Amino acid sequence: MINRGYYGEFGGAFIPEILFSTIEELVEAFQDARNDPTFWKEYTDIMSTFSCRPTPLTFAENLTKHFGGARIYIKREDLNHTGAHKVNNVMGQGLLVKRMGKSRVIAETGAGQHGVATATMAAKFGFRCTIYMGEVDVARQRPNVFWMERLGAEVIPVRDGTRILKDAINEAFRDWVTNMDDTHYVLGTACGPHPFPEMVSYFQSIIGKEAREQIFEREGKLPARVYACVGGGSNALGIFSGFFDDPVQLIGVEAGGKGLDTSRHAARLALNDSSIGVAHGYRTYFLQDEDGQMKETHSVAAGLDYVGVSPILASLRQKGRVRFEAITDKEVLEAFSLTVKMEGLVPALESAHAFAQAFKELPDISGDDMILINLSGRGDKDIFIVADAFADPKWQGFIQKKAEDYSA
Amino acid sequence: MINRGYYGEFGGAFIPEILFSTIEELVEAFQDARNDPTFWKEYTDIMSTFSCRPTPLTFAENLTKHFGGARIYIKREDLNHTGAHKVNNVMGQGLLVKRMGKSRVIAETGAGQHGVATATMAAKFGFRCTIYMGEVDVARQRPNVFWMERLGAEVIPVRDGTRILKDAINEAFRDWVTNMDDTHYVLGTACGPHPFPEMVSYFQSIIGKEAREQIFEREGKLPARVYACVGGGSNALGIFSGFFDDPVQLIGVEAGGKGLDTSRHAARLALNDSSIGVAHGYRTYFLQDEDGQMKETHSVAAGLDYVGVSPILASLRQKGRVRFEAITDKEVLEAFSLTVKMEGLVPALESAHAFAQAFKELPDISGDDMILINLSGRGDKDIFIVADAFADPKWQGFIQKKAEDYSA
Amino acid sequence: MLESYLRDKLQKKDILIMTHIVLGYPSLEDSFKIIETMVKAGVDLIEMQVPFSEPIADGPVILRANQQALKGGATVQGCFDLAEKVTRAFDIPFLIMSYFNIPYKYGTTRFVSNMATRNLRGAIIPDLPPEEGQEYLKVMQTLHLAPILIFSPTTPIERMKYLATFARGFIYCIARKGVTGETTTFSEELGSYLSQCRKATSLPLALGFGIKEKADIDFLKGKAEIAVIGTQTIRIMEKKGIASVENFIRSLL
Amino acid sequence: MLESYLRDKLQKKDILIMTHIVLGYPSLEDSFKIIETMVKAGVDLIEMQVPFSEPIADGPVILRANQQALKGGATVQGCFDLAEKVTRAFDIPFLIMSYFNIPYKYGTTRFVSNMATRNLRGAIIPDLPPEEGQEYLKVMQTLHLAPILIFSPTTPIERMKYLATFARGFIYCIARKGVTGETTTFSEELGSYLSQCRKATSLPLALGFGIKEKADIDFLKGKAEIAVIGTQTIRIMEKKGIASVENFIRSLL
Ligand SMILES: Cc1ncc(COP(=O)(O)O)c(C=O)c1O
Ligand SMILES: Cc1ncc(COP(=O)(O)O)c(C=O)c1O
Repeated sequence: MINRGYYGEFGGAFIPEILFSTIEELVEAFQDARNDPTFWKEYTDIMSTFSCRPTPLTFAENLTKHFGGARIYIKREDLNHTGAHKVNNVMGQGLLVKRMGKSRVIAETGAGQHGVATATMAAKFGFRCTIYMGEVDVARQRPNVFWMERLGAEVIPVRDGTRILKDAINEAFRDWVTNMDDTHYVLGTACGPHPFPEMVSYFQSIIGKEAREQIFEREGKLPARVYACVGGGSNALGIFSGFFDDPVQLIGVEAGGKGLDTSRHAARLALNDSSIGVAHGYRTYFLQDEDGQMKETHSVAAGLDYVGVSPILASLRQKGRVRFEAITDKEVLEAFSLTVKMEGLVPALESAHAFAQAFKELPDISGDDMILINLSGRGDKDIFIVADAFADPKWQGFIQKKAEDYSA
Repeated sequence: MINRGYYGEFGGAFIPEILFSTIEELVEAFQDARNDPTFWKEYTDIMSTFSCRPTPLTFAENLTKHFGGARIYIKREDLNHTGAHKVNNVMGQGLLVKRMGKSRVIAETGAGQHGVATATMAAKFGFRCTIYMGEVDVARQRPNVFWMERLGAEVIPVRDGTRILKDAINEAFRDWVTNMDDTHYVLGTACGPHPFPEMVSYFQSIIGKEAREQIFEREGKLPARVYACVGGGSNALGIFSGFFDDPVQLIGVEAGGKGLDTSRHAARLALNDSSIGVAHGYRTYFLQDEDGQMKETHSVAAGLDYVGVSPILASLRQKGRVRFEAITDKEVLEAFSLTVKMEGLVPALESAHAFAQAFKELPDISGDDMILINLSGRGDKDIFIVADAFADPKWQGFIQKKAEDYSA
Repeated sequence: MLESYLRDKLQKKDILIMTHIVLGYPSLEDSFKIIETMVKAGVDLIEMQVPFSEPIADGPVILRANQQALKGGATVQGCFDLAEKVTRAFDIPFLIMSYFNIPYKYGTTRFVSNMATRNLRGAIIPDLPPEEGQEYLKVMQTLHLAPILIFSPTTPIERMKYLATFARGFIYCIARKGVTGETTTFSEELGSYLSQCRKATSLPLALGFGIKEKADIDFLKGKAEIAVIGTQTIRIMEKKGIASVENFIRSLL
Repeated sequence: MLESYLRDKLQKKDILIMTHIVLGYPSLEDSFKIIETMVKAGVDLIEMQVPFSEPIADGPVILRANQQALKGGATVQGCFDLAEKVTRAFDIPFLIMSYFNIPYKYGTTRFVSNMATRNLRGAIIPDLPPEEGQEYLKVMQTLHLAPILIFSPTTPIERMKYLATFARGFIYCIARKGVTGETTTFSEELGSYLSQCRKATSLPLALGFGIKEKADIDFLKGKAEIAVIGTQTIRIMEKKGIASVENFIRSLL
């Protein structure tokens, strides 16, 4: 552990001693792969045959007209196999698992996207697979649970703690310290102990590489601003990394939940409600109380309600390279509806946060400029939440009819 | 109507006189577009930026090993925007609608895929949109209805007739004869009066063009057999058309429903239960009684239970160029489960028919050969059906809990 | 021949009345009774629809009548049997209306021969443009039956002329876009549409789709030779019973 | 210093007993009572866990005890207050066990000073490898408190030696992979692991994870200096009440 994975004062590897060798093995496997000139090719090959990379860049003509200013481009991670950017990360880690000769993978999941992606990767590579998921998330993201099980994964509902993503992470670590010999922990975002933040960002950087090339080819210049939602930070880092050296504003959008003046949100970098702490293996900003106990968070988007955030993003905030904003549940649903109706795109509620923030800022952006929004995933998975948000009576009738059939 | 769109004895344009000019206008618009050297480019441009064409070709390594014979390749139409090949057709017709200067589109839908695709196209192009859908299909494909409505389409449940796809087609025609001035009827498959079979096949031919090139590039030769499911026939014609002039067996797979010895199926070309008739504007094989009344059909896959079938396919059967087979509901679910577990791919139940037939034939195919299966769409939409087929108690519990919440 | 019958009648009347009925709705027996009532009330000719499962050009009322008739067991053979009975019993011309699959499946030539044997005088097949109906048109001609073709407000004059070359008996002019059973506005526009039709053919003109009351028929006098009453009779019958059909029709004359 | 206290004790006993307690579970008052009982029963030292919301290395029993303690209102300050009370009341060494966020958030230096002031003798922080804990290790040394470091069956000998350079008091050897509270097999393998640990350090060895009964402790005699009883006390207490803890501990000696 020479390079302990620090980004400014954030990051590190705060791990139980028992994981020391496991993490070292992973660091090595990752470094080897990275230095192997054929590895990135192997990675892009599988991403272009199993998923549909490069994912397209869509010009949002109607939204552009609607707002009457900068041209809006959308990076289409929703078109990935399994419906979100998560697959970029899991397929990369899957290749490392093969290199390490392990036969089982575990993962935490919140929205269920990462769980489905991991279960899919496990099916493809022939690994056994266990997914940890907070009981609250199991309840609100049942369709994803259903598919994970069909894919052959065992889904374990986590009934301890706040029963959401962070508790699933803890539970995954508990599995890992027990089964590290044959098991790799496929962390789902750019958080956790070194080398996860770096490794996950590395695989997700494929988004930014492609997006920069595509937009430049299309417009002959770069966008003025790039927007991405921030749960753990992986899709944001993925797209931002394409523009770090460019004069491009990068905006990370967090979950404002019920409102920034309430405690029911998950804004770690956009507000001053968080403080630096150490948990889940790394140092970053956490939503915690004065004693260092993690707080409950809230977002209508299950994938954004994590208490911590990527140490790389924490550092980029400190450096002033990335600006952070927060969008409330209510604003998200409006942006969601507008995007669906005007562009025929159905963003995941997570991704819709990025859209909402972009819409807010458009009046301030010159009409000669372009902006780029990362559409991190598709919203099909959110049907139960969206239907409830819109209180759709026909949907409710349908569910009630189904329930009756099951009771009969 | 010089070329009345005949394929052998099948096809034609059996339309109410009032549609004569409308159809002529469409024939012309289509011919113009086809002769316009920029049109196909405009089409592929939008398909590669709004959807993710070319869709990938995936090598199914695990299934190949499992069956131990020919190498299995899968054309990934499931990765299209909106989740199926249907988008190829609607985006093409959308471009024609723009050329014709119309402002409203209507469509029939069975599985709901074509409805979602059309609603999406309408949102993207700014057309008003009405979707006709049999009441039975509305009930079993509610998630798709929900998304169509969010996309701004009006979904009209058809309560007449057998209340499935064919009745929705009739209802769409009734709308069209009323509103043809500003309205285009976006027929969803390679059926109906001329020029629909030809036009839909033309747009879907993008599948076969890509697939042939991709598989040749990958393997240096062509597949021995190509499999596709057949509802109306559009995805099958799409992929088959890439191989018409090649020494490649083409196999269309129909819905065997509850069994070929029952009347609860939708096999029009694989069996002798059908006869030639004229309905929905064209001549083909229909599942009809001696009087010419259309029969009820059945399939676990809502997109395959249509009474008619593309006149182009009917003709290709007569010529012996395409072989037709039927797969039962039970066989489909087995093939579905196997594909999900072994490859991490979730086929639509429609597409799973093609997989099931291919699996049946693999023992007879030389290990030196390859086969190609068209994965016409993803199975997410089928969650309510698949969950019921597997009688998943956790899913049922989830639905019952939801229903209780709604009743509270 | 049908046309000469109509011309004769038109010597005595400003406008003729053609009514429509779905055979087998509510039952074949009732169909006979309804026809009897209509004839008694003084209609000049009747189009009898052989029910079809896919009646693409019909609105909800006739559509459901088709479905009910089929549910009730109406068959093509049953319709022919009834047709035979009515042509024997009543001395006005009867036409068959159906979608093309019915004759096609039966065998077009056999179907037309059967019509002739049963003394039916013609047929309306709304989904059979002449381009697709060469065999049908030929046998109809051979057996001296009238293929009734359709003009619509969207039909260009050249096409009207083309259609007229195949038509016999009269031309069925549909009053507006849409399907049967919706409201039609009896306006000047309709008048000029009919005079356009007149330019394309020397056959009598029937106007159908949306006729509900005497005023509509009065409007048509001098503009068309036949007023077609379709959906409205079914509505009346459904609401007030078969007997009331007679009064309704009398009210139109 | 902790080590010399342990060496003294080991003159009289084959093996020492360290027990574990989650402060505030079921309540701070109860924690005091449990400690009192333990001391009375003859334990040699006690590790007091300051509850944390994310106890990554703990199994379900201790995990839930952490959560219950927090739900019951346990705070870091409350834990320090209790610690002060017990170090005054009882004449055995007390250690703090917690995850790093607790001292980190409190201020590592301030936290360690507070430990010193309250006469605590050392700390176990399972998620703080020495690479990450330089500041902590420095203040611990300055204030003569023992940072207890951890060996595990997967720790290579070189790393054990490296860890030993920072450790004071004793080494906490975890018996197996996994988290607290699962079953451990007291086998030869465990013996050879401990002799491996012995080669890496001259400090006394404590063995924890899975000790449940006297046989386990007897097995450890001669192989380790301290037996750590963790989850099992909580289980006993939950089943039979606080008073029964005394009998349980006596049964081990
Ligand atoms: C669609 C989608 N977008 C974004 C996120 C947030 O994760 P991250 O910030 O790591 O991209 C998730 C997490 O589940 C997600 O499913
Ligand atoms: C995924 C999918 N595949 C296949 C079909 C069948 O249609 P076609 O035969 O026109 O491809 C449908 C129809 O809805 C569908 O949704």
